[in-house]
Amino acid sequence: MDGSLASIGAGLGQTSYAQGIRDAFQYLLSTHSNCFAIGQGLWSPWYVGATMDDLDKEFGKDRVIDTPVSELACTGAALGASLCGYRPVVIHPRMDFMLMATDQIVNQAAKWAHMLGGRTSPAITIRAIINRGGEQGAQHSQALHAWFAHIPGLRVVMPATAADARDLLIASVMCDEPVLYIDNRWLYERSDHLGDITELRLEDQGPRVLRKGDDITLVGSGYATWLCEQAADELATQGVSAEVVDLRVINPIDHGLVIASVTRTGRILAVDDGWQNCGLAGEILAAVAEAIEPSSFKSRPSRLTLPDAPAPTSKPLEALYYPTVADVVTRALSVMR
Amino acid sequence: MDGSLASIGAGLGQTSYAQGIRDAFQYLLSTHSNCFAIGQGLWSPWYVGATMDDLDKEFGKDRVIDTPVSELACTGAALGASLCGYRPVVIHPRMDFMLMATDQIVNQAAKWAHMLGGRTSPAITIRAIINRGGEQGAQHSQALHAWFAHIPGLRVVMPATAADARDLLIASVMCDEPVLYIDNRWLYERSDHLGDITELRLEDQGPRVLRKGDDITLVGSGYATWLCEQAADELATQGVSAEVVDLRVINPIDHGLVIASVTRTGRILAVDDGWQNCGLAGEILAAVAEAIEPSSFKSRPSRLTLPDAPAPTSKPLEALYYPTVADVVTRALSVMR
Amino acid sequence: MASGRDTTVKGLQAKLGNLAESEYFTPPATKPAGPENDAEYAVKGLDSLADPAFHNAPLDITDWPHDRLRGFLHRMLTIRAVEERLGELVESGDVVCPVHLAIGQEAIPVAVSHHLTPADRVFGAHRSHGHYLALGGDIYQLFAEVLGRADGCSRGMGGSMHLFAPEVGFMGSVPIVAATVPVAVGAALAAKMDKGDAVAVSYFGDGAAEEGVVHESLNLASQMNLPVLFVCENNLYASHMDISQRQPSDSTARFAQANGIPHAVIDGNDVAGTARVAGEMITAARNGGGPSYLEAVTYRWRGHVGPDENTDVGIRRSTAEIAAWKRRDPVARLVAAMTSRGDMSGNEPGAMADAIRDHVDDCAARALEAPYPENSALMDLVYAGSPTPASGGR
Amino acid sequence: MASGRDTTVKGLQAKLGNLAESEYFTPPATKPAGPENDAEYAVKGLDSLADPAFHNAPLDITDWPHDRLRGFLHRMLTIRAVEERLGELVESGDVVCPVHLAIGQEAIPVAVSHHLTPADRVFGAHRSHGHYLALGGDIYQLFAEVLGRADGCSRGMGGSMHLFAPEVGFMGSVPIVAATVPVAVGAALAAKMDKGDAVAVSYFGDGAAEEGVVHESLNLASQMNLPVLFVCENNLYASHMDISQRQPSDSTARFAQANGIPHAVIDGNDVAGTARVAGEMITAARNGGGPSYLEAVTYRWRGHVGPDENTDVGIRRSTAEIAAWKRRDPVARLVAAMTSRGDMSGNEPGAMADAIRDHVDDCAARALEAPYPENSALMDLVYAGSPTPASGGR
Ligand SMILES: Cc1ncc(C[n+]2csc(CCOP(=O)(O)OP(=O)(O)O)c2C)c(N)n1
Ligand SMILES: Cc1ncc(C[n+]2csc(CCOP(=O)(O)OP(=O)(O)O)c2C)c(N)n1
Ligand SMILES: [Mg+2]
Ligand SMILES: [Mg+2]
Repeated sequence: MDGSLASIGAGLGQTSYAQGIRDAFQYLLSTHSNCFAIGQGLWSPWYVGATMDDLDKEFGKDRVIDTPVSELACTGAALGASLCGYRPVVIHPRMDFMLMATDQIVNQAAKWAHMLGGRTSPAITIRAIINRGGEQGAQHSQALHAWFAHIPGLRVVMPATAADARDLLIASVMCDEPVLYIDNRWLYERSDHLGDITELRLEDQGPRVLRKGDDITLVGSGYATWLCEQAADELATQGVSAEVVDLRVINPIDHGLVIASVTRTGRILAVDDGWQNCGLAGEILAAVAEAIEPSSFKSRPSRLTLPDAPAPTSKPLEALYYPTVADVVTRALSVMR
Repeated sequence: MDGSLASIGAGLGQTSYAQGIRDAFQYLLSTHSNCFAIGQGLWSPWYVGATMDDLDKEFGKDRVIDTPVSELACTGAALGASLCGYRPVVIHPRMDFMLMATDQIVNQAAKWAHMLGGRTSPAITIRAIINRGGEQGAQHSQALHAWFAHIPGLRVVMPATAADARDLLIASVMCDEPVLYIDNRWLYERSDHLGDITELRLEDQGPRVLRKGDDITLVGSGYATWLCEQAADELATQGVSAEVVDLRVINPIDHGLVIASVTRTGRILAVDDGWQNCGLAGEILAAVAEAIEPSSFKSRPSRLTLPDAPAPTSKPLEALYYPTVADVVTRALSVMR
Repeated sequence: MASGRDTTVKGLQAKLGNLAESEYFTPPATKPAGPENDAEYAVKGLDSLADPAFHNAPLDITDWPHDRLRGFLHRMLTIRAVEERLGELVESGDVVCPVHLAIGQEAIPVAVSHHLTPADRVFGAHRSHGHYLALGGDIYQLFAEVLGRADGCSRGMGGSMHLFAPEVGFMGSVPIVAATVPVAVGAALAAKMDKGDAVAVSYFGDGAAEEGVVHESLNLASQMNLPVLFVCENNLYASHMDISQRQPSDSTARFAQANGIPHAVIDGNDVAGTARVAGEMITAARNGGGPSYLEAVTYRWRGHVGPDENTDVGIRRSTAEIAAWKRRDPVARLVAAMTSRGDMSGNEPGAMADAIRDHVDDCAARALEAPYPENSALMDLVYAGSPTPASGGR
Repeated sequence: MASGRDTTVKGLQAKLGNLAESEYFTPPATKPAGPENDAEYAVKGLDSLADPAFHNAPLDITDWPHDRLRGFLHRMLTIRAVEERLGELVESGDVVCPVHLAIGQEAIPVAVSHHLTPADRVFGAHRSHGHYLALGGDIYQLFAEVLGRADGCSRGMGGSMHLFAPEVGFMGSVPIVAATVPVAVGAALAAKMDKGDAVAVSYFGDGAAEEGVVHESLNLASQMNLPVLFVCENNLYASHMDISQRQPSDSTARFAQANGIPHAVIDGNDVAGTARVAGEMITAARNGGGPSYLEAVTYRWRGHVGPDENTDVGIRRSTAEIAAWKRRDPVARLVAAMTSRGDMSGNEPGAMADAIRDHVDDCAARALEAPYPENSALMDLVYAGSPTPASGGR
């Protein structure tokens, strides 16, 4: 398992992904009086990692609100506040728990603007944390980003870097539409030099090339992007020049950059740490297959995903379950033949 | 819109899709004393179309149970009964309402066997009805089969024909695992000559070729299969020989037949009346692209889906929203070039 | 009332008085289960409020000035006329979308809305024409919406079940049962954060009370002391199901009680009485008193959806039951009271109704001629804040 | 009791006695909101049951025979020894999966399980070692499960939060809060359909009561008169949150009251008293009396997850509070009562505890040596009834 990113921990002047999230909250709560945070664990020293430490003390328990164990009502309440001029972030410490709130996310937030003729603005941000590994098992390990990317009207954002963790959270909250912002605890130690905060327009954000390369295009989002980056480094030592595309925003999805890259490399491996059937990796492959002439492919497109099984708890099975950098390298080499 | 199938209504000795469902319930309740039905609308003359008419009178309100407006608890209760030797069918008259029960379907039913070491059998069948059109709008029109096909441990079944409506329902209920059975009201009038009932093993069921053809493979499930069949008839008149594959079971999904067909035809159009991003049509294209050498494709794979928008209500927009037979024909012709 | 209610555990306990004498105090508080001892576990029911043989006399309108009552009557007649016209349009096939009529239930939103301003935030559900119209929502825009026209209050994108009129404080209705209840709680949270005196109102039905989210919402509102009025329009049915087929009591106020929320169970076909109680509750909310729960008992004359009477469902619904409830008509009872007090002459109500119907017919006729939305609305409104290309389709 | 309870609306109303005198009877039942009148909306609280200064005397064991109490003590000591050992294994790093300890709460499942047979259907949640062990669940298999070994009660596929032992009636525990509550209701529905006398038991916490599904489940169980015992282990915390930060009252039995379900609020650290009340409720359920709700007040000595005490959370949790609660120790109070009645000599309890600890240590040691599941389990168990190829992965 690749649970630890200690190897790329914070150097001098670097900011971690977790700290980036906290910086974003700090910025939003300081500069936007209509922003508030609500969710389970916000008054806890350990519930949401280090991403919200002491924000309740800094900004008051009226703006950093911990809640009863009522995911559905709390999400609905955040939606209601967003319709009245606020920019709430509702936090679900595990995506699995957020399934209790499916109705408010999928039937409500995603649809209110469209079905009310665009006259209302559900400017709610829903923060879902992927919190897996550690033998937590099937109900505490899910990465269901593909699910939510399937829902029109819901923007879905998956930061892979510390900079994006901060900047895309701010962009999500400043966006007038409902956004699902998904962070992954396996990335919390990942660090970067971060520039000053500027408010990005989320609607202008899309996929980005993180490593240039000519032989194969590796596509990921969130933690899978990190896997691709590490794999690209390893592949380079083996003489394979891999381009890495980080999707960043998976709904609405803009396939242009990936298509352009594969048009050039002729090879694609989509990596996803979600499930395969009707998942995100399949979406990428389908889009590429639809857009590029068969004759331009140098080999068959490929995808590497979780096995289609619930997360196990037992140590050896857990190790078997999660894709690793080595798995990405091996698969990329097989795409290269 | 293709809401009406009156053109292929019941002829002499034919059984409709809706009647096929009712026949399945009749059979199950008569021959299996541990089977029962529970859900909203079961004591109503109009709630679930004609698929359950008077079953409560025939088998008693103890075995055909109407419920409070509590989707989550009722689904959980069906799961609980299934763990104690029963074979319940829990009915959700609209898939949209079923989202209230997401936790019990996705976190519970789909995972109990795996996470309890295979020692328990959640032999629950969840029946979700796709009930769309008629200007019902965004919260009363969803077809979220791709969502549930994404969940390991949950078998997902989508009958397209009257025979399958009956036989796959029986197979679902007799299966020892959780099954989501999805029927579509737009198919209720579709009719067939049905043979005698034999209990099929659901785990042996998979895709089926409904029309043989050589030029292009059309793939669908549920109502999309019917679109493909009608389109194939029309294409035949234009000299195009289309093969139609009906997926029938979309999780776990067996791509073998589609791959074999496209290997032969060299062309594929996947049709789905669900959304595109991370949807079922993309899954089909991805599987085909992964499995077949680029050089074997005669043209780019293609998919035709709902636009990625919530369902509108207004008449002209609704007409624009749902794919029609003509759309399938047009797209297939463009794949043919 | 300045300090608001004390909703802490200690505060609530203090209100209980002498807990030492309570059965809850001395453990083990052995309470044998069984019919002999059931009385102590019983929950209250509606009793005569659910029985149309009672509460059908003219209203007690003492203290209500003439013009206020005329206003109530005008709004109730408007709702009824609009809904009757909508029923006709369903029958004629002009209206296709599902239409849930609240004929017979007009008094409740009229009474509640009397105390509201456009700064308040009102949420409805599938049966919300009355909620919208009682606030003064535009009649023409309602017809246009139900007909799917671009002039509709939701630009023709929602139909009957998705109404929106922020200019009068109507912040949205949607047909997923109970979905707007937590949304209204959030609007109340926003109001509290605003530090103004706006309130939120959540309309829902007796069936909605079976959805877990209502209970989560009651707890949240109580715990956070939010300015929200829960209005349960208890019409004894959820679609085809009689309340006795769904709940062990026919009164839902017990859920407010369980959450420490002030509540009242009233005759929802008495516009004056309903307005009196709603007014006290809304005033309390404006003054920091937190949530209240108003259970207003009523009855829908038509079936669950469409103009049909649905006499084929439930366990007691019948032509006779409907006829009995028509004798508890909220409109007729107000008219009777006003006429007998001399507020109105014999033919005034009829004339008022005629004028309203003329106006309503005119709105409907114009709406039938209104244009549909542009095709581009389908994709442009998915990300309404900033049109962004979406995928799929042809 | 032969005929069961009458749970119809009419039946419940009949139990209310003279409804004509009730405030619910005569509308408009104007109930002004505001602090002056809050008493009538107040909900009951736990009062002294939540205060560790009370209820820490030796138990009242009159009527309980010696060997029954010895059995209780043995089970409680077993639970405590197993959980303490598990805490050590967490600290040593041998156990990785999340482990929620119920040390201090042992009396409740021991008392409830006393009345159960393997034909009954018990469901737990994330903190369920005690529920499993109190039924006689195998100790070695529990350690093996927590360690992810193939000999585990769930074949090593679930860890601490997913236990299963149908041979003793334990039908499953999972960590999604409140998820097993409706599942237990369904098991009760199955029991009722079986027409036997089995009952279902649903253990859940005070935090779970905030999930809407619990309220849906209470309604369903009440409406269908199902043989289910709801056991709310109220330990005053949900993770880091004190109950007063989450609910307007610290007693959850008000939700049972709202659903017409017989209920009791008791000292959950009194094994004898808890067993008495649980017995009456279970007997009622077996005899067609339907659901009951037992709120057992207790306290967990350790933090939310793992062996730490979590004195850094909530609003009153502290070393002092924990020490005070340890004086309401369910084990020590039983031992004190038995010793003072002469049921046990001074060193007997210690000897019993030593023997138990030896056995527990032995089980743990064996489990540490047990093999992990085969790799094939990962995919073979997805469709356990009939292995079917699944996709994905490498
Ligand atoms: C979540 C959900 N479940 C079921 C339905 C179907 N449904 C529509 S209205 C209704 C009954 C609601 O009853 P009630 O809340 O009493 O409102 P009323 O219709 O009586 O005004 C039901 C079950 C739905 N729309 N949403
Ligand atoms: C649906 C869901 N939401 C949140 C959580 C996180 N969580 C785990 S245990 C817990 C607290 C439960 O409190 P309570 O029900 O009182 O049980 P206790 O831990 O006190 O035994 C929470 C919030 C979860 N597991 N599932
Ligand atoms: Mg109703
Ligand atoms: Mg607790």
